[in-house]
Amino acid sequence: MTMDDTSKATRAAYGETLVELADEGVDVVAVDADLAGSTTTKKLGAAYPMRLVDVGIAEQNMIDVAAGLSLSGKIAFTGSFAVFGTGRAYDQIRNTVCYSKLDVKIAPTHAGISVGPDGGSHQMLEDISLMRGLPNMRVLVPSDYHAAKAAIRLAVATPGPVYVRMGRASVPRIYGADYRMEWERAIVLREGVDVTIAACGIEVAQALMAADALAERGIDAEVIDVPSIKPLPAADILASIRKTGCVVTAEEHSVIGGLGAAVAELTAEHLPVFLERVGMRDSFGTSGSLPELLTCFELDAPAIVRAVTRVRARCHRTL
Amino acid sequence: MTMDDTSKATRAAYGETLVELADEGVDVVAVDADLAGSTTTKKLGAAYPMRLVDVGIAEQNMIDVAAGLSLSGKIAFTGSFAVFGTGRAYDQIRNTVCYSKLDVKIAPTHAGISVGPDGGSHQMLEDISLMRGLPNMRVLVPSDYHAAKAAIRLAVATPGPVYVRMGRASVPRIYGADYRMEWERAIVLREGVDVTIAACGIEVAQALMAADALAERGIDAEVIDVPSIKPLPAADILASIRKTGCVVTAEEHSVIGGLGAAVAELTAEHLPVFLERVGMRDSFGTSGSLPELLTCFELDAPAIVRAVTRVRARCHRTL
Amino acid sequence: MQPYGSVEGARVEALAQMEVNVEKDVAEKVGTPEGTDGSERVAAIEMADAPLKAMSMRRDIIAMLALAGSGHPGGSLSATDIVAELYFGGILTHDHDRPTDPARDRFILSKGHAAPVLYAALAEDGYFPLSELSTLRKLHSRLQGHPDSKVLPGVEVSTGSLGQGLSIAAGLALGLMSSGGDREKGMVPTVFALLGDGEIEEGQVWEAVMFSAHQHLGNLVAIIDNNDLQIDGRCSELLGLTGIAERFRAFNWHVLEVDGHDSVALNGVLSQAKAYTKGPVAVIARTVKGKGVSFMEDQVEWHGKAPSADQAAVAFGELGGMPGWYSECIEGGRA
Amino acid sequence: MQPYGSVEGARVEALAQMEVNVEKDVAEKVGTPEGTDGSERVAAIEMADAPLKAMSMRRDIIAMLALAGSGHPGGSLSATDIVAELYFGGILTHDHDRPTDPARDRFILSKGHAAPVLYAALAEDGYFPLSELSTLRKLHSRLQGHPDSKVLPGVEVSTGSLGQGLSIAAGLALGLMSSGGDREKGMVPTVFALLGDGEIEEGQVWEAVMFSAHQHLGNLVAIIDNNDLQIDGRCSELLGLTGIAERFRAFNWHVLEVDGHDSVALNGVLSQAKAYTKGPVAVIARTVKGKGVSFMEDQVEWHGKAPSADQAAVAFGELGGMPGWYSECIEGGRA
Ligand SMILES: Cc1ncc(C[n+]2csc(CCOP(=O)(O)OP(=O)(O)O)c2C)c(N)n1
Ligand SMILES: Cc1ncc(C[n+]2csc(CCOP(=O)(O)OP(=O)(O)O)c2C)c(N)n1
Ligand SMILES: [Mg+2]
Ligand SMILES: [Mg+2]
Repeated sequence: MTMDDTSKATRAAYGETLVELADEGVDVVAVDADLAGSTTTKKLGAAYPMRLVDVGIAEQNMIDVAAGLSLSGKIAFTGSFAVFGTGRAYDQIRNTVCYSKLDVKIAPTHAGISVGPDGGSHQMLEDISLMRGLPNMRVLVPSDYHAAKAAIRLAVATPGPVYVRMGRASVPRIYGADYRMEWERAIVLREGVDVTIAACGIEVAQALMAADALAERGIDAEVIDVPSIKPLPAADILASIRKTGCVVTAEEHSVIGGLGAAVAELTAEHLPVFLERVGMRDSFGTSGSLPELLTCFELDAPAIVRAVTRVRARCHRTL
Repeated sequence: MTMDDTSKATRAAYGETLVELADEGVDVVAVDADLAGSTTTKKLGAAYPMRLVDVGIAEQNMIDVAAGLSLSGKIAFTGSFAVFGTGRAYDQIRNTVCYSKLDVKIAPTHAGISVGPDGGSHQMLEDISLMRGLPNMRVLVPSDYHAAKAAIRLAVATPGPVYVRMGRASVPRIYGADYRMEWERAIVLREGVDVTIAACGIEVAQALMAADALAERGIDAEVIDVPSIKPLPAADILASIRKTGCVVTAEEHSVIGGLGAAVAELTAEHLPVFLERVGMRDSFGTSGSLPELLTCFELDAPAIVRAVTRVRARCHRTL
Repeated sequence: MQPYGSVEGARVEALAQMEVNVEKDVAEKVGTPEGTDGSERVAAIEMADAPLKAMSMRRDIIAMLALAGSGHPGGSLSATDIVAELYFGGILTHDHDRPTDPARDRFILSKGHAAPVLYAALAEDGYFPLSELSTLRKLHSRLQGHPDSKVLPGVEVSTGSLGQGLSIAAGLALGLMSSGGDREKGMVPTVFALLGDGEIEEGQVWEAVMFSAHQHLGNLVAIIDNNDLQIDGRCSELLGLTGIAERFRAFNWHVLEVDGHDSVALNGVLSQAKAYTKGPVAVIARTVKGKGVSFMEDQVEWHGKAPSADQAAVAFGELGGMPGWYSECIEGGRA
Repeated sequence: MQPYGSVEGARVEALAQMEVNVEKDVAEKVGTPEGTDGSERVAAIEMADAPLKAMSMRRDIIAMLALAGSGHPGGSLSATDIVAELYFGGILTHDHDRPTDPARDRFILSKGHAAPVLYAALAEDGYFPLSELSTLRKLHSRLQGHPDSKVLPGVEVSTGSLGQGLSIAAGLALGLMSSGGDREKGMVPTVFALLGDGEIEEGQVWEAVMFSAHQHLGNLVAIIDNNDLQIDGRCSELLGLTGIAERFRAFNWHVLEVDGHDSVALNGVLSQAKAYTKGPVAVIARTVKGKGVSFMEDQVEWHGKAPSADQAAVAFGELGGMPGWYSECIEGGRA
């Protein structure tokens, strides 16, 4: 993991990868809602004017125009900010895209608190939950720029609805350019035996930092990146937990309905263990810088360390 | 529990209770979207024409008009079918009602598969998840007619956003007219020591039937009704599970993000035990009669019995 | 059960009468649509098919709903003549043997609750056996309460949540246009979307309206089933929904108005709409909800209620008899 | 840091010049609004306040954004004269000491990204100290990136998600109307909603438009900040959004058009709109995005970008100086 010149936002991968795909002859189009510059789909429009459709400030129309384009044989990506690109068009995603099982990829950007100063109205913290709850929908949360590129390619390779969650802020580099994402697979970024930290998105970097801090205290944490939130890599997650005996999840999302909830649903069914969920504790975000907000809402590495301490204390009390 | 002349749909309580409240001098209004007859808010309009606002087929406007009415000091209920009354207006509920913390009660009807022949597009199975994930939102799922009346009264007594989930189909009577609902409280409908069955909505009746069937096999199930999905009655649920050692949840909703998920989140944090979730297994509904669908999607009493058998087998294997 | 035997006679009679009327209509009105070459007579005969098929479809609709015990007769019957004209009046280029032929015109039933009218058209055309109509709204049926494109050939996209069809149609029209083909030469398929008048209260419809006009979607036709009824009352009273044509014009659409039950007029207007390539066309079709069944006509309570067997029998009397598949089904049920 | 000293002189000069202009304007145009009794002179003086306050607000906006390092100058500056007229031109009945007075008129900033213009008006009026403007978009500030009614008095409802404000305003107007009071006698508060022109691409706006006309909401005024820019380009080019007045008229609204930067004209039109009781009024205000700062005017890239300190200095030069609270803040920062 390196936070250097190679740090890029996941959204930076969006337009770029679409252009590459179009170059390769894949019939991709993007539909955006007056945010083609922010989401970077404008890059596709610059290279292929006919492949970008800007519907104006009309997210409901955005989703269903994409649905229509997919019916004409294209692979249609949608844009906007995550808060509007999912929540403002939920019924369209549900009743048209998912119910008809269309080749539409819901891929908004600016998810989570990392939109910073825009504040609570713009900080989408329920989108994983919204999308994960939809039948026929698959969900990917890439943790860095290269993972985002891989996620977009995986979405294209997979017929049917896919949600790809991208963010606005630069995030440290975790993967190389050769990274390929797979459905139902978690990536073990650091092996350990004392606790499993399962993270997604920008929290993967925090989890790695937390593991370093924990190592100093003699706690050997296993860090796994879970980009495939749905379908969840049940086998990989359970294998890690079988080894460590307890788990902390970390996500830039509400603790309700996201990765933490998915892992809780999984362990409760197959391997009940103590779980601590690091995430937004059922509150709206607020204006501030990303580092400030990570601390304020207890989403930073120290917060993950504290969660690990708590979960291990519980675990030992029980044993 | 009696399925007789006293069986009524939960939605039957809606308009009726609003009229009672208006009679009592409470400043309630209802905003509906061309479904005032189906939701029964029409009754309020019949008694008090000024208290019912029908905005036509425009669910987004419905929510925000209610928001505006609440700003003028009224307690505003919204209607429509659950699929449209939540999903078509998610962003309005999020960014206006919840973010401003307004006195708006989201109370659509026709939730779940019990709308029957209308089919998958109309069978809302993600609404609990959608509403539970919203900060400042409280969620109530009444299990019979009297519970629905109590839920509406509890919503009125509680400032701020509340979701009340109601259904179209007649359901057996569980409570008397004197029933009062409380936040964060579960109701033990049947005591037992072998397994906890936590249910909500129409599944409470199925759970009671399942408990009868289990009793015949010598399994003593505790059945608790959990109308207060958020805030969740953590103490009550944990107390029951401490006694029984394992839990089955049952809901007319997706297994993702609903009551089952809430209980999984809870137990994973405080008391890891085996949990089986009875609910829609991540699929859309389909046309059919309610009894057919309950069987088809494994939501009926026999399905709960099977889940109990599974969870107890797991539990014992571990011990 | 009612004795249905006598109805059969009435049906034959009514059909005969109708054929006479249709011949008259055609004789009177042929030539109204532009371009009168040698193929005129062929077109006229094709046109004449539509009213006959519409009559069959109305019978199918009543039969389906009576068997299902729930569903939406009012909006299915108001749209019957329109849908019949599209499928049997030579408007839609389509072939039930190749339901996914890329060159086909597309029909999107945005007002998905009128599923029975779509199912009737598809079955009458041969997309699936008429007898399957008896499965409407039943468990495991392909005829879902609202159209499900995953299971039924001929359904372009699932609908049921109002206000979405025009956006889908616009995206599809754009996709077909950009996939090449010369619109001027009629090489690009046309996308027709049928909307309810209550449905256009959904804001999303106006998003699609703005978008389609701006994109000059010359291969898009929106048909508004203007029966002036929704669920809670008259559209004109509930939300002041009048002057629909002016609203579309203010949003830069080409607008045509037509009697939605006049086959010849409909055929002319729909042909014109299809031929218009400069931008999207709105066809405002004045209709009567429940059209064809006296006790349902213009009655708000028949929006979403199935007729009983007795009521169906009365309706069949007015519609020239019951469908063959229905009587077989009833008899099968008796046996 | 730039030396700001010299700017102060320019500011005093500009203010003096402006006062002369305003006096002239008032002298020329007084009497335009209906009803010219003894209070005319008072009204004129009140009116004259607005342009001065608008100038201060523009300075506040630039200062706020420069300190915040992010935010939306373009749409804040295009709306400044409108908001100034509402708060300081005697249009809104309101009192910063009683921000929840039931009798107050309501202002809803539907285009919530223009929060800085609202904060500037509230601070200039005394709802909170001017110095608090320096906290815009900072952690724990009451001045959130988009207005949050939970924390800041004077904000009627939280906004930021476009397209919702008119619906909220309509519900509020209806609630105020039905809560009694005689609209004809001016006893019912008026609800003003300010929308962006790009914002009216949201379908929900048209749902609210249909609803408000039908409900005859005579105490509702929608103001459209018609700067012909959104984020991805010109509204007229991106979605063909022209003829906004005709669109509202086709939806049965009373429409007034005005130069959104002409204080006297604005005052007349807003007074007229408030006085109109037969139904909702749309005020289409022709504006220039970024108005008042030469390098921002009509430039799409200044929609959502904060000026650097240097750019702010240039802007202050054009706006007659920097705000006192800003220079204190800068100096505080230096110390
Ligand atoms: C988004 C949405 N809201 C509400 C409904 C419930 N609903 C079904 S039909 C209908 C009335 C439709 O009226 P109209 O569009 O005029 O149809 P028609 O008269 O042709 O039947 C309503 C409100 C729905 N299906 N979808
Ligand atoms: C529902 C929603 N979609 C998208 C956005 C992102 N957004 C913020 S401002 C803006 C452009 C607004 O243009 P306009 O309404 O013309 O505002 P103005 O020109 O006055 O700034 C957009 C798309 C949003 N805030 N809300
Ligand atoms: Mg209608
Ligand atoms: Mg603008």
